Formats: sequence, C-alpha cells, structure tokens
Amino acid sequence: MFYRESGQLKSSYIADQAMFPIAQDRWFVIGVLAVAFLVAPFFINEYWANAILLPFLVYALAALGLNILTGYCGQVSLGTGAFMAVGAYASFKLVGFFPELNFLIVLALSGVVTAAVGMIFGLPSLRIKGFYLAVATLAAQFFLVWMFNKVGWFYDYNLTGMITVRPIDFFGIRITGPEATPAAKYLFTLTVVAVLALSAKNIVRGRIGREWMAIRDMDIAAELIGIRPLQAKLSAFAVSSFYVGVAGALYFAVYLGSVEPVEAFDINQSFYVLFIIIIGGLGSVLGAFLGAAFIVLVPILLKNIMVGGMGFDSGMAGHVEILLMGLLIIFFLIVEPHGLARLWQIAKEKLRLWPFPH
Amino acid sequence: MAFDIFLLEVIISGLMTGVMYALVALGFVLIFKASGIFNFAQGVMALFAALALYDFLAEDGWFFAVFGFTLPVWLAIPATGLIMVVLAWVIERTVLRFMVKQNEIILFMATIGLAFVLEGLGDILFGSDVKPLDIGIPQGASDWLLDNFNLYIEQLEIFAAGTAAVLVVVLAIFFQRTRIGRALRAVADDHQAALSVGVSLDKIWVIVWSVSGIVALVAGIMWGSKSGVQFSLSLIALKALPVLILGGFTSVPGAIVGGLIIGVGEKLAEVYIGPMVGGAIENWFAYMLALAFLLFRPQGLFGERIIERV
Amino acid sequence: MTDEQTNETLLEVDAISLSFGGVHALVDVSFDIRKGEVRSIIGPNGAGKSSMLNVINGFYHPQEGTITYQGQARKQMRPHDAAAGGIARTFQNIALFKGMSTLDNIMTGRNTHMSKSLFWQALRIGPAQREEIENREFVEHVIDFLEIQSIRKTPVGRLPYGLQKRVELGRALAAEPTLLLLDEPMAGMNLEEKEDMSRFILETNDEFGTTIALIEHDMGVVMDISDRVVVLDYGRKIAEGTPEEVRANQDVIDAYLGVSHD
Amino acid sequence: MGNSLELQGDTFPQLLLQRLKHDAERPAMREKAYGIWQTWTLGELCEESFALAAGLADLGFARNDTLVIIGDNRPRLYGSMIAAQALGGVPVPAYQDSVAEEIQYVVDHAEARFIIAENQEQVDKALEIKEQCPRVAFVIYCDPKGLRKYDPQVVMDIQTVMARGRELLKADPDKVNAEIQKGKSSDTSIILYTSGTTGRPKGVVLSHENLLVTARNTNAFDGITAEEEVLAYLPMAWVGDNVFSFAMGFVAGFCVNCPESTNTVAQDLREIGPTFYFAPPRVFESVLTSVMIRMKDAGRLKRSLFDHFMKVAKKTGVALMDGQSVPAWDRFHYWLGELLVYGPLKNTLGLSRVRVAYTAGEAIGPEIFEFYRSLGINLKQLYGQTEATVFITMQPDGVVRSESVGTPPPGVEVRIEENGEVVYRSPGVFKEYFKNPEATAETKTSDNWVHTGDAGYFDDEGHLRIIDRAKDVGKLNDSSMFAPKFLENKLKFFPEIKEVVTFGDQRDFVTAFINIDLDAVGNWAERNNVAYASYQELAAHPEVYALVQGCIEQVNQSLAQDSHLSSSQIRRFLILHKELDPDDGELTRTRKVRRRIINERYGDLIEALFDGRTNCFVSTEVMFEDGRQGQIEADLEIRDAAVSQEPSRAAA
Repeated sequence: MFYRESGQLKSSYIADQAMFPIAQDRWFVIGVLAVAFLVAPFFINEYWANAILLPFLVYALAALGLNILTGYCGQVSLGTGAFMAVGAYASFKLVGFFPELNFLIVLALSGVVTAAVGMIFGLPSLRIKGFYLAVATLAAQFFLVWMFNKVGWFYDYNLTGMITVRPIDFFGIRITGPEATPAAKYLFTLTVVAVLALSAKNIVRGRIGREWMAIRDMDIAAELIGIRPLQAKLSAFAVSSFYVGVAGALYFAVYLGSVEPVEAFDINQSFYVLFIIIIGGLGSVLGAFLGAAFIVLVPILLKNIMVGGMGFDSGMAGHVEILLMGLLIIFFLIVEPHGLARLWQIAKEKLRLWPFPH
Repeated sequence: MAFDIFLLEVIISGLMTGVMYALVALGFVLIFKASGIFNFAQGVMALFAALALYDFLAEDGWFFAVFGFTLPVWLAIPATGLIMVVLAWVIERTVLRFMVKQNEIILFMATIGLAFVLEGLGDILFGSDVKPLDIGIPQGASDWLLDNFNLYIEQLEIFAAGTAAVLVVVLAIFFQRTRIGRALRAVADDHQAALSVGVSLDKIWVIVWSVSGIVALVAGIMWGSKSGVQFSLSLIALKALPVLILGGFTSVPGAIVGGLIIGVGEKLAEVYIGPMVGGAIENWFAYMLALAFLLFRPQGLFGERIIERV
Repeated sequence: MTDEQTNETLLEVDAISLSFGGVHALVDVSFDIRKGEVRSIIGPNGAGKSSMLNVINGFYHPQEGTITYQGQARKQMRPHDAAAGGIARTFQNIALFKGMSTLDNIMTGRNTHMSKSLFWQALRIGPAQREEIENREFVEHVIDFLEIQSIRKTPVGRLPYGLQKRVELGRALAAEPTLLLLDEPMAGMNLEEKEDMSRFILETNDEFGTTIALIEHDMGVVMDISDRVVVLDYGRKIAEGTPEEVRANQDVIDAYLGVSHD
Repeated sequence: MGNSLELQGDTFPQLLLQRLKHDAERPAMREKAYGIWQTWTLGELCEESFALAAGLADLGFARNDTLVIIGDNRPRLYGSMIAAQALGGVPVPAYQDSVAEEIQYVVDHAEARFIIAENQEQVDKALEIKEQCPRVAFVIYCDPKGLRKYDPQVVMDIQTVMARGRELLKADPDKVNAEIQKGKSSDTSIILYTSGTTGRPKGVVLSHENLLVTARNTNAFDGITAEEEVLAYLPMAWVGDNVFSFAMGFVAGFCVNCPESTNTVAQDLREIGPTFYFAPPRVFESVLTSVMIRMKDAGRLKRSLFDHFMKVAKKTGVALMDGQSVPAWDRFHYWLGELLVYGPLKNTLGLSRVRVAYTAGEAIGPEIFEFYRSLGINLKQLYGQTEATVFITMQPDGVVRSESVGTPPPGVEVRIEENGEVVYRSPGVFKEYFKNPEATAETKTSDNWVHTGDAGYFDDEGHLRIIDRAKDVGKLNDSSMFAPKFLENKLKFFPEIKEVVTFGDQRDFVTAFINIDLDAVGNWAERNNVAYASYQELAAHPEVYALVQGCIEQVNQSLAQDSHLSSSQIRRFLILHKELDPDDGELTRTRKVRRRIINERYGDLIEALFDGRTNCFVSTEVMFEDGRQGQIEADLEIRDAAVSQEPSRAAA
C-alpha cells in the first residue's frame, strides 16, 4: 500500500543491486537511522540505555553473528556464549596491555581473536554435520568458559574471578564504566552495530554470502560447482565469530562493565542468542534486529505486567517469565518457523501488491 | 598394588556413572529414532519427574496439601510414571502434531522451548529450592566390596547401575519383542511403513515420549537420590550429549557403549588430569573426548559410513 | 557439432574401476572426449553412468585408472580442481540452492571467476563492486541465452521443474566451462521442454564451443544431438561410436534397446 | 528540449542535429535488457544511427532506397529509421508477427534492398523470402544469437555495419551530415503498410512535414514536454507508435522506453510508470478483467474496502476528473479512496503517473472507460487513421465522453458528407499510397480532403460520433440515418442478447430480429422459475419476450437522447426460434451477420415486422449436428416496443 514503486526504474546494475533497491525501504532505513542517531540520544536515560537499548544492540550484533553462521551457512552453533566470552576477555586483556589503544581498534582486535578461536572450533564442521556439529560446539562452550574461570591469567589473577572494565575514553569521551553517560555508551554501540550490520548486509549479498548459502542449501552441489567447503565454512565461522566477539566485548566493556564468566557467558546465553535468530528469522539481517527487540522487550513487558500490574513477587515472576518465553518460542515455531523477518517479508509482499491479494 | 586398586575403583565408578549417562542418552535415542527429534528437554523431563515424585512423597508438597497424606514409594513411582505419560500426551497434542513437517533444527529449537516451559512450570509448582529425594536406596559405600575386594564403591551407584542395566534390557526386549516396539523401529526408517503396521503416527509419538518420560523418571530418581532434586539435575542432559555423538543418535548399543566410554574416560581424566589444570574439567572433557573421536570417525561408533550421492 | 571440433582429446578416461565396499560400480572403463563434441554416455539403470560423471569431476575417487584432462594425467580429481579447470555440471536430481533466487543461483556458477576479498565485499565498493557487476553482466547474458528473464528474481524453490532444470544449466554455463557434464538434463520433462533443452544444449555447443558429455535416458534425444556415444552396462563399457554405429550394435540392442528398462 | 527554443529542421535527422547541441546527454531511449534499463542518450543514439547510416551508405544504400525493419520495439531499430532518413532513404517497418508471405509483399512492393531484422527469427523470415525478392541484398541483424553460421556476405551484424561506418566517419566526418542537410520537409519520412480489410495492404506515404507538424500540434494540444516517460510497446509498423514514440518523442525530447519482451510488458509498464500512454480498448478491457479476477481472491475485508471505494469513485471520480465542483465530504471520501485503493491500484498497474492516456481503434465499453476515469486516470479517446498521421478528432481535457470521440484538434478540418461519411483535411494528410495512384485518387480529393470510409455525425455537443462503416449505413424513409451495426452492437451489450439483425433501410421505421443467449437467459429462467424444454420454447416464452422488450426499450431511451438517432428507435421485434448459425450460412465463420441470406430465408418474417401482423408462421430448413437436414417450424410472436420521446434537453 505504501509501496509506490511505479517509475522506480533501474538503469544500472549498481542501482539494481543496491542494498535497498526500493526507494520506500531506503527512506525508511534512513529515517530509522536518523532517529536513532539524531533524536534518541537526547531522550536517553540510564534505564533506557541499560534495560533496553544497549542489550538490544549488543544482542542484535551477537545474533547477527550467529545468523551468519547458522542462518546463512547452515552450521548450527551452541557456543555463542563462549565466543562472546572470548571477545570480552580479549578486550579486557588488550586494554590491559595497551591502555592507550583506540577502543575501536581494541574491538576489532577482539573480534579477530574471537574469529581465530571460532575457526579452530569450526574445524570439525568439515567432517561432521547437523546435530553432531551442534553438540561439538558445546565443547567450545564448556571448555572456554571453564578456561576463563580457571586460568588466572585471563582475569589478571583477580580474587573475585571477575573482570571489570577500565575507564576508556573514545576521542575524549568516556564510554565505559559508571562515569560514562548513557548517551555516549549508546551512540558508541549504535555506531559499531550500524556499521557492522551494513557490512554484513553487503557480505551476504556478495560472493562470499552466496557461497555460504550454497553450502547451507546443498553442500555437495556447492562443492561440485567449485565452492571450497573448507573456505566457505571456515570463513563463516570466522566472520560469525568476529561479530559475536565484538558483541561480547561491547557486552562486557560498555553494557555491563564487569562480568563473571560462568554466569555471563553460560550455555543459556548461547540459547538466548539462538532464540533471537529463530524468532527473528534465520538468514536475515533484519531478523537479528527484530528478534533481539522481541527477546529484550518481551521479558521487560512481562515483568512490568506481572510485578507492576499483578503484584507477583519477583521470584515467581521470574519463573512465569521462563514459562512464557518457552511458550512463546513454541508458539512462534508452530506459527511462523521462519520468524519475524518472514512475517515482515510477507507483509511487505502484500503491501507491494495492494490492493491485490497476489 | 594399591595403585591398581585405586585405578580399578576409578574405572568401576566410571562405568557406574557411564551406565547412568547411557540411561539419559537412551531417552534421547528413543525419541530421535522414532521421530527425528533431538529432544533437548530430556534433562528437564528428568528434573520434572523427580520434582513430581518428591511431591508425592513429601509433606510440603501439593499432594499432601490437597489430600492430607503422602504416597508410599511403591505407589508414588507409578503415579509419577502416569504423570509422565500424561505429559507426553500433552506435548504431542499441543506441540508435536503442529510441527510434523518442520525441519529438524526447528524441532530441536521447539524442544528447547519445551525445556523452558517445563523448567518454569516445575519452579512455579514445586519451587526452586533443593529437595532431598529418599526412596530408600541404601547410601554409603558397599561394605561387602570394601571387605572382600578392598574396593570403595557407593551402594547408590551400584543400585543405579543395576537399575539402569535392567531398564536397558527391558527396553531392548520392548523394542525387539513387542508389536509396538517393532512399529517404533519401523517408524524410524519410514513413516509410511509404520502406518502400514497399523499404528498411527501420533500414537507412536505419545508412546515414545512416554517411554522416554519414564526413562527420564528413572534417571531423575537416581540423580535426585544422589545429589538432591534441583535445577542442575536438568543439566545431566548436557552430560548425555557427548555420549550421543560418540554412539550415534540412532543407535541403542551406541548409547550404552558410548555412555560407558564417556563415564570411564571422564572419571579417569578427573582423577589424573583434573588436578593438573585446576579441576572441574568434567564439564567439558567428555565433549573434547567425543569431538576428538569424531574427527577420526565422523559417523560415530555404530553409524554406517554414508555414501553420498548426487 | 561445432566448427572448432578437432580430433584433439580434451579428456581421457583410462581403465577406471570404482567400487563401493565390494560393489563394482565401474570396471575398467576407458573412453575419450574430444574437444568440441557432444559425447553421450548411455546405458540401462544402474549401468554406472552417474558414477562415471562423478569420477570425472572428482566426487568419487576411483580405485584404479587415470583421468587425463587437458593433457594432465591424474589418479583422481578433486572437485574444486575440476571446477577450476573448467568442468561444470548439472545433476540428475536438481541440486539448486533452494533458498536463493535464480540470479543468485547462477551467480554461484561465477564463483571460480571471482576473487575479491572479504574486506572489499563488506564495503562493497571499488574492486568488489566492479567484480560483482562484471559477473552480473555475464550472468545476464546467460539468463538471456536461456530465456529466463522473467524469473530472474524468483526464488528457485517456487519454479516449476522444467525451469529449475534450465536454471541449473544456467549455473553450469555461468562458469564458462570447457567441459560441461549433464546428468540426465531432460529427465522428467515434457516434449516441449525437452525440445527447448536440446536446443539450448546444441546452441551451447555451437555458440561457445563447449564440449559436452551427457547422460540421457531418452534415446531419441541422444541419437539426435550426440556426435559420439559410449554405452555402459553393469559398470563396463560395451560399445562406443557414432549414434548409428551404436544403434546397430548387437550388444547394445541386447543390453539396452531390446530390454525394456523403465 | 525543456526550453522554449523553437526547433528548426525540416526532417527528423535535421531536428536531431539541432537537438544534439543542447540535449546530447539526455536519455533518449531505454530498453529493458539484461535485467536493467539500458539507456541511450540522445548523443549515443545519434552516434549509433549516423554510424549505421555511414555503414549502410558504404553497402550502397542511396537516397530514396527503402529499409524494411522487422522486430519488436528496440532503440536500435528506431535508430535504423534515423539512419535511413539521414541518407534520404525511407524506413518501412513491417509487423513483427507477420508470416513470411506478408513480409514478402511489403519487401517486394517497397522494392527494398536492405532489411534490418531484430533477431534470428526475423532473419529467417527475411531469408525465406529472399528468393522471391531478388532485390534484397543485405539482411542486418541486432541480436547475434544463433546467427553465427549464416552467410556473412548477406547476413551481417549491425555492429559490423556500424563499425565500418565509424571508420568511414573518421576519414570523412561530414559524410552523413552532408546527406542530412540535403533533406527537405516534403521528403518521405516513412511508408506504413496498412492491413486493409480487403485486398492487398496499401503503403501510406508520410512526409517529414506530416509527422513533424502533427507531432508539434499534438504536443501543444496535450502539453507534452520533455519530462514525459513513454512505453513503446505497440508494433513499430503501426502509425500510432511512429507518431507517439518516434515523432512526438523526438520533437518533445522525452525518453522512449522499450519493454524487454511482449510477455513482460505489464511488469515493464510498472517499472517505467509512463506519463503519456496509449492502448487500444482491448488492453484496457483485459486489464480491468484481470483486476476484477485478482480482487475476487482477496480476503473479505479487502474486498469490501475495494467495492466500497469503487462505488465512491464511480460517484465522485469522474466529476472530479471533469473539474466539476464536488462537496467537501465526497472530496474527502475520494481522497481516502485514493490513499487506500486507487493510488496503490494505479501504482501496481503502472498507471499512477499517467497524465494523458488515449485509446482508439474501436468503441470502448462505457463501463471500462468510466472505470479508468473514475480512478483519476485521464483517459481520453481519439479518432484517427494512418492516412491522417493519426489525428482526426481528439477529446480535450475536461470534455470527455465515452460515446463520442471529441473534436478536431487545431489544424484539422472535419466534414460530414451527404451519405454520412466523415472526411477531413489536415497537415497530417498523407502524400499518397505508394505506387498506387488509383487508390490515392479514390481516397484523397485534389484539394486534400480524405475520405475515411466511416459514417458519423457531430452530436449536439459538437463531438464527433462514429457509428459504422459508411457503406453499411442506410436511410429511413424520413431520410434520417439508419446505422444497423451501431444499433445491433448497442443491443448486444446486454448479456441476454446474443445476436441482433436490424432492418430499416428504405423503411418507415426500425425493426429487429433477436437471438437470445441460451446461457444467460437459461440462468435467468432458472432463477425466475420459468420452465422450458427447448431453446425454441424458451425463446417463445412471454416472460422472455418481456425481458427482451425491456432491453430494447432501454436502448430506445438512450437513442432518444440524440436527435440524430431518435428515429432509429426499434418499434417492433421478434425473437427467432433458432440460433443464427454459421452451419446454416446465416453467419460468417467469424460470426458476422450475412444480411443477404437472412433476407432470403426470413423474407416473410421481415415483411410481418413491417406490416403490423402480431404473429407469423415460419418454417426453416436446418442442418443438425449429425449432418441431417430437417425442418423447424414455429409461429412467432411479434411485439411492439415503446418508443421514447426526445428529451427536452436535446430540443434546446
């Protein structure tokens, strides 16, 4: 209905292959980014940043990473939590070694470290597939978290076993720790997430993205037309882990400030991110954001209704929340297993054809 | 000589634990074989069963609150079994039948959702505090073994291993000898074939989930007796996963042998490697073991080599 | 047959034997494929035809024999080397990437011609953008050649069977193959679709000088479009020659034509 | 051009040379190919055309040579027209779906030595006729697919010819320009072969002046500017395409877009979103049908939304379109409809940007016409023919009717002859029929008046109405016009009526034979509990008579609105006892009434219609489906139908 596409002709391949070929989509995305960058920072407060926007952005980024691996390349991973931990600890150690290093570079290096670790744990994917691989990634989950918990070097032999972020300035603006303003934390995270999301969109539309999807859809055929499974799968593990690692670093350094590995990066964290991409939609960049919004907002909503509205004690509310999340996940999988992104896709198709039904 | 005794103790203890792993893995294999579903909720089912059983036995449970008395153990166990059957039926009615045509990853995800539901439900109904479960299994080391062979082995472990072994045998007989068992095996190969045997698919699913529910109950009893009924009980599912990759998702003997290997390997590592690296390696060692194994034999212990075709 | 056809050998299969755990799929099979010809491999079901193609492009590794491709002798091919060396193929059971559009499927065929790094692709400017557009242009010519413009952006899963087969051919052609292996390109097609497919195969051979090796069940089609035919039965070569020669061969008649297979 | 600069130039190539000075970078043509709209700027188009001209000249193409062009709408084919004109030659486009035989006639008659063919399909046709047309020396193709093995001495790639041309132009840059400068406005611009209903096609010769003046006038009439987008999808051999796409395009400077193929036109239309659009009535009709069919599958909410707002459109849309004043509430209601239904609907159809749309060629159903206008699409009718360079009458904005075809635009004079035939004189009047002076003399008078062969009249508003072919029109005894086909078509708009034969030539009044439609009337009978056993019984049923009488009286009422037609009201009718049947010789195979046979067979019935009898016995020989001959007998009732009086409005 709102799609008025008549007259949007493409006279070059660049225009035809643009990220958002339909003008209305383009304007919508630009509008959202404009609001996110130019309007939201003026209204943000501690609660919005810590309860909603920062977790939303960080989980969206982690989900984006997992979606690259699972949604685009078809390799199920249950080790996301551990890879986030790698990113977190990498950034912690890097800041420790090079306190003057620009935090963007720290983030990038944390991502690279995580990518390397991801590739190592991705190696079995060449021999094993499906659930076997999923279970194998649990090895990474348990081993890495154990390692961060046991090996003192990682947490600087701190007695609590926790890591706490140092105050970091980014071009003179404090972005970590309690002194950083919510707006600064938010804007920094938003910038990183936006740039990485657009890059992901580019990657999945290009040669490498097609290789991943080919492997996902039919690995034997992909191999026989000249795609190297080794390269494709490992690149998916690497890129995916890079994103997850950066997300982990942001999770630790900007969002939480200090973490304890067993709690912050346990297997539930892996499931959490997996839920995001299932509910958001496998194989969709948009899906990572929709899923993250859903997963972050619904519990808040539930808690507000139950504790605020119905007067549950918070322990009971926690139990009910777990129950309801489970039900929601099952409901979603039954009704639309391809997630919110697919729902949006369908709605969009309908709007483009409106008033026609097909 | 003392060293050898110690080693033997470790191995036997490993075998005992292995049998318990095998028991949980068996629950997975049953469902996977018959429905292609990798049931992540298996562990939570064990927790749920243990919680229900506790409720029948304890005086701070719902059952006592409603009826004013508790059930004896011999009645509480079948009652819990009944609850697991009802649960299986509810799961089939509300979840599985709507997902027949979905791909396996989606089904897998659904069982994670199911695990959340059961966990939430268990917490709401029975509370999240640790509950001791005592159904009269003897505690402490076996004096007889200690006296005659100088072996220190928990009686509970012996009892658990024995029960598990019995259950495995019963299941094997169920699968090999009964009509429904044969139908279940048929369904693993071909849904159509199963239908032609005259058993409807939803019925098969209810049966298979009931059976794995009862397996979960047994596992719940054993682990619950050992360390109390609490949330961490559901994590035994995670213990069983390496067993599965080792033994193969569809192989009953694989689950048993795999369970034993993992049990022994883990105990050995815990005793001999653990102290060197700071302990608590049982969380991941089994996985690493299975993974290393897989790299050399991707199809698992009992899986057949797949010839890929195009 | 193209004008460029010479007697130069493009690929030679020499004494290939292949077995799976005691089952002999191919036994001592030898033949050659000349540059620019349309070479058919025929035989009853289970004769080992698909196995032969799988050996040629490196998916199966024969226990015995050598494959000489473009003058290079190998004990066995690796799929990627085969693809990089200009061997492309289609599959008996359509093996398209179901989640992708027609255009993206065919673009995957350009894979071996693309090399720009992840970094440039993430930015999608400069070299990666140029590379993408150059290859898109090539793919558009393939789309035009196969007359599938109207389904360019349709997810392949939604296409009817005949068109899926055509898209698969497109994916193979996009690789600019020297040798094109077609595994039953016309299986399950109606008459009109078969005619279209024959036309595309011949035009490919004609316009681009692509050497074609194909497996086909439809004897009429094979006889019409092949330059030379090799006949397999129970994994062994039983005859070889021009369509006329093969048609007249008594062994072939016994093994294949005379016996009613599917 | 986009500015007020008055363009000079007597021929199209001269015009283009002028325009190149300002507009070289403007997109002139686009073609959907290889997935995107490949664009030719005016500079590129001219460069290619002039290179082609030089190449053609090298092959021996000389002044007054003809260049036959066969293919779908393609920028290069339009370019080849420019190339031919640049050299003083004449492009002769042929219908691309013609069979070889038809092409052969054109090629032979036009004495063409050069053929430009779009692709292998057309090249094959050209080669097929080459034996019969020995003059043909070269066949030049645009799309090389499948043509590699053809004889390169005869069949050549347009790129090769252009490359040769470019070489020659490098040596002598003025080669083509010099030829262009020699052009005069009276030179032949194009020869268009019209497929006459009878006899061989005639080659209509149009001069540059015809086309240039007509294009300028029309652009001014509808305010066509360089900003238009136009989709060129109708055959290049049709005068309309040459005027709308080629002449008006180059004069106004707008961009002309060629669709990818005939089966992607709908999609391409949507992508382009033309602002100036022409389509024959059947296209509008089939689009409307598909809209209705697609809406049938819509959910209930959407359906009722659609139905509701279509009603609103019907009530308000046309009035808004015609600039009448509409109450504010209705205006808002329509605006809401535009937001929710019309806007998106027009957009999906690709018609949302249409500023001016025309239809012509045959009568368009009033409901269809109103449908588009009520959506806010400025659809208008025009009346024209090849010989007039299209335009004879056009509907100006704001006075648009479905039943008439408008007034003569500036520069055109129209007159009605004694026998009702429409004749006209205009700057677009063709030079001659190529090599056919007799036909030219028959059609065109010495002072340039052209006979259209159509009968019509100017209605009370002063708008031309076309009613029939002139030769079919008769006269009633009161000397008023009797147009049988017009009346019959009006009646046939009712679904219950399948065939009609009207009588009135040399009579006092008009009468009619009616054939009911068995499906429609049978349905009606079922719903109204009318029992019947046979067609004959149903046809004779008094209630069916009443039904048909109702239809006739409705038509009479509408005829009474128009002073020219009010005496053509049908006074008496009967319903035939059998269906008129091609097997019995009563209809042609294309279901046209054979009046002579009807007059012979049913003479008595016709007399009965006029002599006042109330019934009449008839016995007819029929051929049954199994081939047996038989007799059908019946006593048919003859009824009077009420005649309406002229309304007072018409008297004013």
